[in-house]
Amino acid sequence: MGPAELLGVTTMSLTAPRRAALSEFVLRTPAVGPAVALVFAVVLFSLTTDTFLDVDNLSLVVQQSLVVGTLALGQTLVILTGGIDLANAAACVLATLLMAKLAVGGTASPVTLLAGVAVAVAVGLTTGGVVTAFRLPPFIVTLGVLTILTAASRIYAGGQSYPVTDGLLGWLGTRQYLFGQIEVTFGMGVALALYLVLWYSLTRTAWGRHVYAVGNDPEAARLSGIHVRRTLLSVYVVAGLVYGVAAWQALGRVPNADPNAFQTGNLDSITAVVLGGTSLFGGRGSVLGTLVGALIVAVLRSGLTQAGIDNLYQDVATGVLVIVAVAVDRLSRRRQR
Amino acid sequence: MGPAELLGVTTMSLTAPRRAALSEFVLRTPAVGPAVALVFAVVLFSLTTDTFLDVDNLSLVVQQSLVVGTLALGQTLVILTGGIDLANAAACVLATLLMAKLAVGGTASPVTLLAGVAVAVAVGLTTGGVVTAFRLPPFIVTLGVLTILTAASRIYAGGQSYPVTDGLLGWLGTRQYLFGQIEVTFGMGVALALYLVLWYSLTRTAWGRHVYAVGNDPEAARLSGIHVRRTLLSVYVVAGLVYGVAAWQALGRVPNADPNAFQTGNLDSITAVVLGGTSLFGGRGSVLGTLVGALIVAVLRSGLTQAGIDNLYQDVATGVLVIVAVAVDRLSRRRQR
Amino acid sequence: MTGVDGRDAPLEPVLSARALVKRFGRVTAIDGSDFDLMPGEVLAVVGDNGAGKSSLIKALSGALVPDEGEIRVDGRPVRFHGPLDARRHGIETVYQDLALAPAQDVASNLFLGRERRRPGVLGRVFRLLDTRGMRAEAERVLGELGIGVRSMSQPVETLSGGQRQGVAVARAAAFGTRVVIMDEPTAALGVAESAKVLDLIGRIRDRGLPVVLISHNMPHVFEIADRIHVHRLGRRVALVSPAERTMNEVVGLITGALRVGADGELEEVRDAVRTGLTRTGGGTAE
Amino acid sequence: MTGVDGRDAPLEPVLSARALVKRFGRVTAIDGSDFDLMPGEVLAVVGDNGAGKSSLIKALSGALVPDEGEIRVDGRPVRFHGPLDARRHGIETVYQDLALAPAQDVASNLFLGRERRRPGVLGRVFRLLDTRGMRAEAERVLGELGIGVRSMSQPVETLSGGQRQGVAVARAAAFGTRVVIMDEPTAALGVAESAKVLDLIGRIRDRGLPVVLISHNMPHVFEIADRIHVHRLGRRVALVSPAERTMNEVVGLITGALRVGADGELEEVRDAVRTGLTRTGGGTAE
Amino acid sequence: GTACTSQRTGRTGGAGPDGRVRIGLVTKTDSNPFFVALREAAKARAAQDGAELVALAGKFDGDNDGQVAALENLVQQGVNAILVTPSNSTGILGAIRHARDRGILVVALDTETQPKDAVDATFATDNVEAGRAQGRYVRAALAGREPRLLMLDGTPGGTVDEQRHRGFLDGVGLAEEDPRVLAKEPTNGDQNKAQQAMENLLQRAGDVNAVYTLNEPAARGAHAALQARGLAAQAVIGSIDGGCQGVRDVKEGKYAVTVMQFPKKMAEEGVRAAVEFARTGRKPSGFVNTGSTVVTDRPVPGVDSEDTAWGLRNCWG
Ligand SMILES: Nc1ncnc2c1ncn2[C@@H]1O[C@H](COP(=O)(O)OP(=O)(O)OP(=O)(O)O)[C@@H](O)[C@H]1O
Ligand SMILES: Nc1ncnc2c1ncn2[C@@H]1O[C@H](COP(=O)(O)OP(=O)(O)OP(=O)(O)O)[C@@H](O)[C@H]1O
Ligand SMILES: OC[C@H]1O[C@](O)(CO)[C@@H](O)[C@@H]1O
Ligand SMILES: [Mg+2]
Ligand SMILES: [Mg+2]
Repeated sequence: MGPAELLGVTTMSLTAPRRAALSEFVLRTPAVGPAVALVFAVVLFSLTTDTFLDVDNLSLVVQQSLVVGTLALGQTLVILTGGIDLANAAACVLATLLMAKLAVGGTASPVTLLAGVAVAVAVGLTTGGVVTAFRLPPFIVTLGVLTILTAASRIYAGGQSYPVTDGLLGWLGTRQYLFGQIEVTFGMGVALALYLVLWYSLTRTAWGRHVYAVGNDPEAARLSGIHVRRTLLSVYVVAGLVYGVAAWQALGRVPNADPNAFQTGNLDSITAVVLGGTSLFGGRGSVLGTLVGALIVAVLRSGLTQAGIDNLYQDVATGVLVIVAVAVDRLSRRRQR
Repeated sequence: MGPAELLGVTTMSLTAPRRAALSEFVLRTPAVGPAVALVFAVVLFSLTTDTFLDVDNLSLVVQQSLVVGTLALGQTLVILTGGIDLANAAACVLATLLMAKLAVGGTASPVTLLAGVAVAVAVGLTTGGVVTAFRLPPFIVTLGVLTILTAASRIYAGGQSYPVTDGLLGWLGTRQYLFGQIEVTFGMGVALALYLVLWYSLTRTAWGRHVYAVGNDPEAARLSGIHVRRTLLSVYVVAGLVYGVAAWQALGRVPNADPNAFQTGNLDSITAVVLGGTSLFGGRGSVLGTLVGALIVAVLRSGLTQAGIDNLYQDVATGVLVIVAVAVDRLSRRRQR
Repeated sequence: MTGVDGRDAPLEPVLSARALVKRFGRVTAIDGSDFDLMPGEVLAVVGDNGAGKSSLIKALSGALVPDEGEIRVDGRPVRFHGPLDARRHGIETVYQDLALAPAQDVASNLFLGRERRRPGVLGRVFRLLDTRGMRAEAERVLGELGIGVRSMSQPVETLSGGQRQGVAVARAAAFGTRVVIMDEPTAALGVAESAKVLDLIGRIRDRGLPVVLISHNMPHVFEIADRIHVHRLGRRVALVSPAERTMNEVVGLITGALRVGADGELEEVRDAVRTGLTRTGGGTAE
Repeated sequence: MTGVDGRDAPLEPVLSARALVKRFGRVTAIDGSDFDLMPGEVLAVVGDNGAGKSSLIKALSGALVPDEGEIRVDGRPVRFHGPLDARRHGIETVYQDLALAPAQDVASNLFLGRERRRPGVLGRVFRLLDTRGMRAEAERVLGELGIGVRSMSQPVETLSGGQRQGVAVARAAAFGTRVVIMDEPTAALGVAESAKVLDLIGRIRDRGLPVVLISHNMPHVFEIADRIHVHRLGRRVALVSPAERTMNEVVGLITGALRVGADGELEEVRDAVRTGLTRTGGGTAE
Repeated sequence: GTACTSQRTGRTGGAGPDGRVRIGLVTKTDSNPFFVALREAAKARAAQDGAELVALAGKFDGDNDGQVAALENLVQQGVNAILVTPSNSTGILGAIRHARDRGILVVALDTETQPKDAVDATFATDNVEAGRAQGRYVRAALAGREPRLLMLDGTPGGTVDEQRHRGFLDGVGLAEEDPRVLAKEPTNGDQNKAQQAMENLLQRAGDVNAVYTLNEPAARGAHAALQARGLAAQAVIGSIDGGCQGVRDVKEGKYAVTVMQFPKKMAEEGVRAAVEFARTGRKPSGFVNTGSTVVTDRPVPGVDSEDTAWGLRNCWG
């Protein structure tokens, strides 16, 4: 008899440890379910089309997911706190416009880049400030901010879009070949780095634990002595920073700042987050899930196109497959219960 | 000493009953805050423009809110259960198309109407079925359904829109004059009746209590012996029915079935619900709040136009005012705490 | 496997279970447990924190579906897929987590899932709830428990811990028709209120309904229970009569300092005795 | 207004309050209550369900901002705008609702809001948490309380009621530096575990820290408390010494059957006596 | 009944009480540069004529409901005339009738209503003709090669989109179902969507040599995708709009041709007609073609065109 039991401790017997360990891993790692769905989709399209499993095509899929994937990263933070950000893409678009217009005006490109990121951060600060100061529902605040920013971008752009020729602003689109074969862009590297940094921050630092706690049960977090408002504010600011980087990504991908762009970026990014297994009620989820979630949609689009399916039927198939993807996730978890 | 105290009951002393009663009323009635904001907006525009406070104009504002207001009614039900419905407007659009195409094909109009409502109910049944059978997040399921329905409508419409001439289908748009002055439409009457019926069902029947309980704490509801799945399913079906009526409203307002219509109807209806004080976390809110929420946006649009403000600046003002409206609501509650 | 001690039961148990198992990942919360509830008795279930008591009664009330084992009601095997199935058999439960809808008021919670409608057309056709009737009834039931709640329309999330527990207890007491299960119903209650709940349990028994009472309060258990089911490490390790055993002995069984020997008598577990566990446990149990 | 009984306090109270008031709509949860906690003492706060005990200690720990009245720490007036303000004064609290983050694991909850970082660059620059160190420490603290939790990485929502309470108690005990407040810390605990918590309270007092203990368990109160603050209808109605009063008398004060007279002695409240309340209350208190 | 309402609040021409002419403009969106140019031109012209102009718009291309509400609110505000670019050529009819019943002049810009006489007059590009010109150019530029065509459309069901699409196929000499039409994708006239659609199409149809785009943002997206695959040289991209950026793109060789429209003309004609109506009660009528011009630096036989130098002088936005 161990000391724990001597002290009146009840330890439960361990049974079937191998199966159980796997099930615990699945249950604890929200990204596993979506990852299975992703792999499933990739295998499906590889078998049904010749062109899908092609280094070029896979690279393209990743490039197509970069902007939404980056927006979704910031969105994940906000959703983890129990909020939602409808204005993320609008902040990103405003930042691209600012950068492009400054560049046209001849401002030095590092300054331009900083200004773009700064405006996204400022939006985050304002949003977070209003949300925390008045304890308003983030849905309404970011909806208001979305409306304002969209109009502001249009007024600021004056009905034009601005092609970007500056090297630094377009730098993330630069292509490189790994092993002389695999096409990668600097944007991919930056996105990956951002994901890793935020994964680390969320899982390995006190700040991350506070973010989860605030989303999980705000009152418990407050009573536990967490600076709830400060944590919330920091989340909106960090998310703003991420949206600033998304703006840089956007110019790398399409070197043209357009007030019209990414009108469905908010919904697309929320979709990636939810597909990635993060709960809209806050406190549960992971950025790795979001990464997978962002890729799933692009994989479906690309695969269905390769399969020669017309746009409207692609939509039907995408709708079905998105539901199937989460259902697979859910079923794989339920069996383990 | 009353019998309660004799039994060891602790009753709290009552202080400042008048003020307290008011505060309790405000706290318990989620629609009061938004209603204050609405009245405030109406007064503001009445003072700043000549044309806003005009029976005709007020009637117009109501007519403009009818479709979104009806969509928002169904949305309220879904949100009260802790869900969200991204496909409501898409279901409504599909129903309008079905009705219009059947009418063109010569089907008798009552049948046509029933078919349109039936398709919306069928969508609700499917959505609810998938949500409850696999316990999937409604966000993803309705997103998938949205994608599918939008594509289906376009395929079905074959790139056309269908003008409606049928009397019954357009009947809700029929204008009447009350006291020879006030322009009302049958659509207003139907919307009002729907709101009243659902207000009654939510607050005065067991079903309504179950809806709130399921959204408030699903596990507690389950343990309390509520048929959680059956309740959820019924909510999606009733919501579908309401969207069917919204389709009828839409044809009354614009007798033309158009696959491109109401693309922002989902977000607009969610906005009305949230502006009306219903919580996106479920279990708290009211349909009366939604009614007010739906009117607020139309009032802002109309008032700003009367004031001669251009669209883009209207957007900026609307964004600000929406945030202010909920902030006013929140502040009025906080003081009472 | 389980040592049963005390009088033999000639009657058919109202509710019983054999070899129940429930695993959560690597934790086995119920590890082959048996259970028997006799007609008209108050059965106390006692055990360490984490012993698996709540998991056991959740299985018995349908809140949790066991992986293995059998449950019988009046001797007939049943399968509960949810709490509703158990409720249909007249089994009513107060869960440790209370299972209340926080935003709803006291009366709504009390009648949640079995609301009363107005008589006549209003109720039959218009499904109109008898709100006033339910409030009055709620007031009466809570008054009986000595739980002072200012207004039946106060949301339960604004109630004190004890008031909330009172609501949950009142609910089960009012609606049980065959078995009432209470998981630590007096944990948050004051002295007078606890006494009223014990009175209530007595009255339920007087109505002929058996009651399962989970409690850590030995004086309460010894005051009201007819038999005591001792749970340890996920299973029943003893079934004793309070008339024949002392609190100290029961505490010893709970902590594992004592066990039921092959002869049905209690014997000391050597290692445990050396740590003086019974002394610590016994000291506060009286 | 409040009858104070027992030894006089020559020292300055560590934590005190005068004429606190807190209203929620029409309910007055704190109705002009006083409070005094002396250095190094264990002060029990007792009272009926809904008497306002939790509200009082929430005000003292910053979780609730009172409408009126004054709070002092070491004689200096303070204003707490949130629990953090109280925590900065070294006041650590176990709330009745536990205040845990359900989806997070045991170790995270134990260190929530004051996580430990790795030493050196990893901690200072990379803010890397000392996850393993915190787990080990969590295991140690919970072991000390006799709370068996299988794994420190188990989310608290999957813990048993008692295990969860153990986590909350361990947290407050580990971090209090000036005052530790515990709102019904043993309500969900078993006999042995409760005894360990009482031991723990004793050890905290031995470290020189005063402890506020809210409890409905009279034997526990009489075992550990130096003084007893009796709360009724939102205010302190008596402050007695367990050495000088019986459990019956304290229960009488709680229920209102007794009161502190003008001369500082207890007197019967006539109406209450006639209903025989003290008998019911007293009957179960022992 | 509507007839009696028009009497109640009816107005026939005539400036407002303060003597100012009020005009409402309702565009499809206020994000598309084309409509911004149109709006700005209308504002400028109105200011010049001493009129007041309120500019409203739908929320997205296709937002009929938003346009209907905008028209209603303008009527309520008491404008003399409304200029509208209908998102839905039939859905808007009720709101137009409502306005005209109250004596308000309604003029369609850019896009026709169906039927055309639902409005007092229309000032617009002949979009079938513009599409046909693009198609004829592309066919000629292929210089005898068999077309392998990808079509980047706008919003499904849009009148303008449908007219250009039809005109293009006619000009290029292909039927709707011709196998040489490899694929059609909606882009909503959005550069990002167009690029993504093109990228995915190229993945299965790498041998494309002709691209139809309904407007210039779509053409830019198509070019970026082709460029990234190194296929820009093999495909002839055609477009429509004639924004200054589009003309520069043609000059830089991003796409071969664009067909210029004249939004300023539409706006100015519209405002002029509105002001004249308010002052004199005289109404314009019928369809006024504001014209379209093929702009390219590589002229082909059989298609009249201007070069980009001319284009830059005449472009909008
Ligand atoms: N937010 C609130 N809104 C309304 N009433 C409240 C609120 N919080 C507490 N109350 C009321 O204040 C009174 C005191 O509650 P409190 O929780 O302080 O009691 P308590 O003495 O801790 O009781 P218990 O022993 O049951 O825990 C109760 O009647 C309760 O219903
Ligand atoms: N969903 C779950 N996932 C993982 N472990 C669980 C889950 N539910 C219960 N457990 C574990 O099962 C064991 C038994 O828990 P249970 O709640 O039945 O104990 P209990 O005897 O009621 O304890 P207490 O007296 O503290 O209420 C505990 O170790 C607990 O951590
Ligand atoms: O989306 C179609 C619209 O886009 C334009 O071509 C401008 O870019 C308009 O002429 C047309 O109405
Ligand atoms: Mg338990
Ligand atoms: Mg309390």
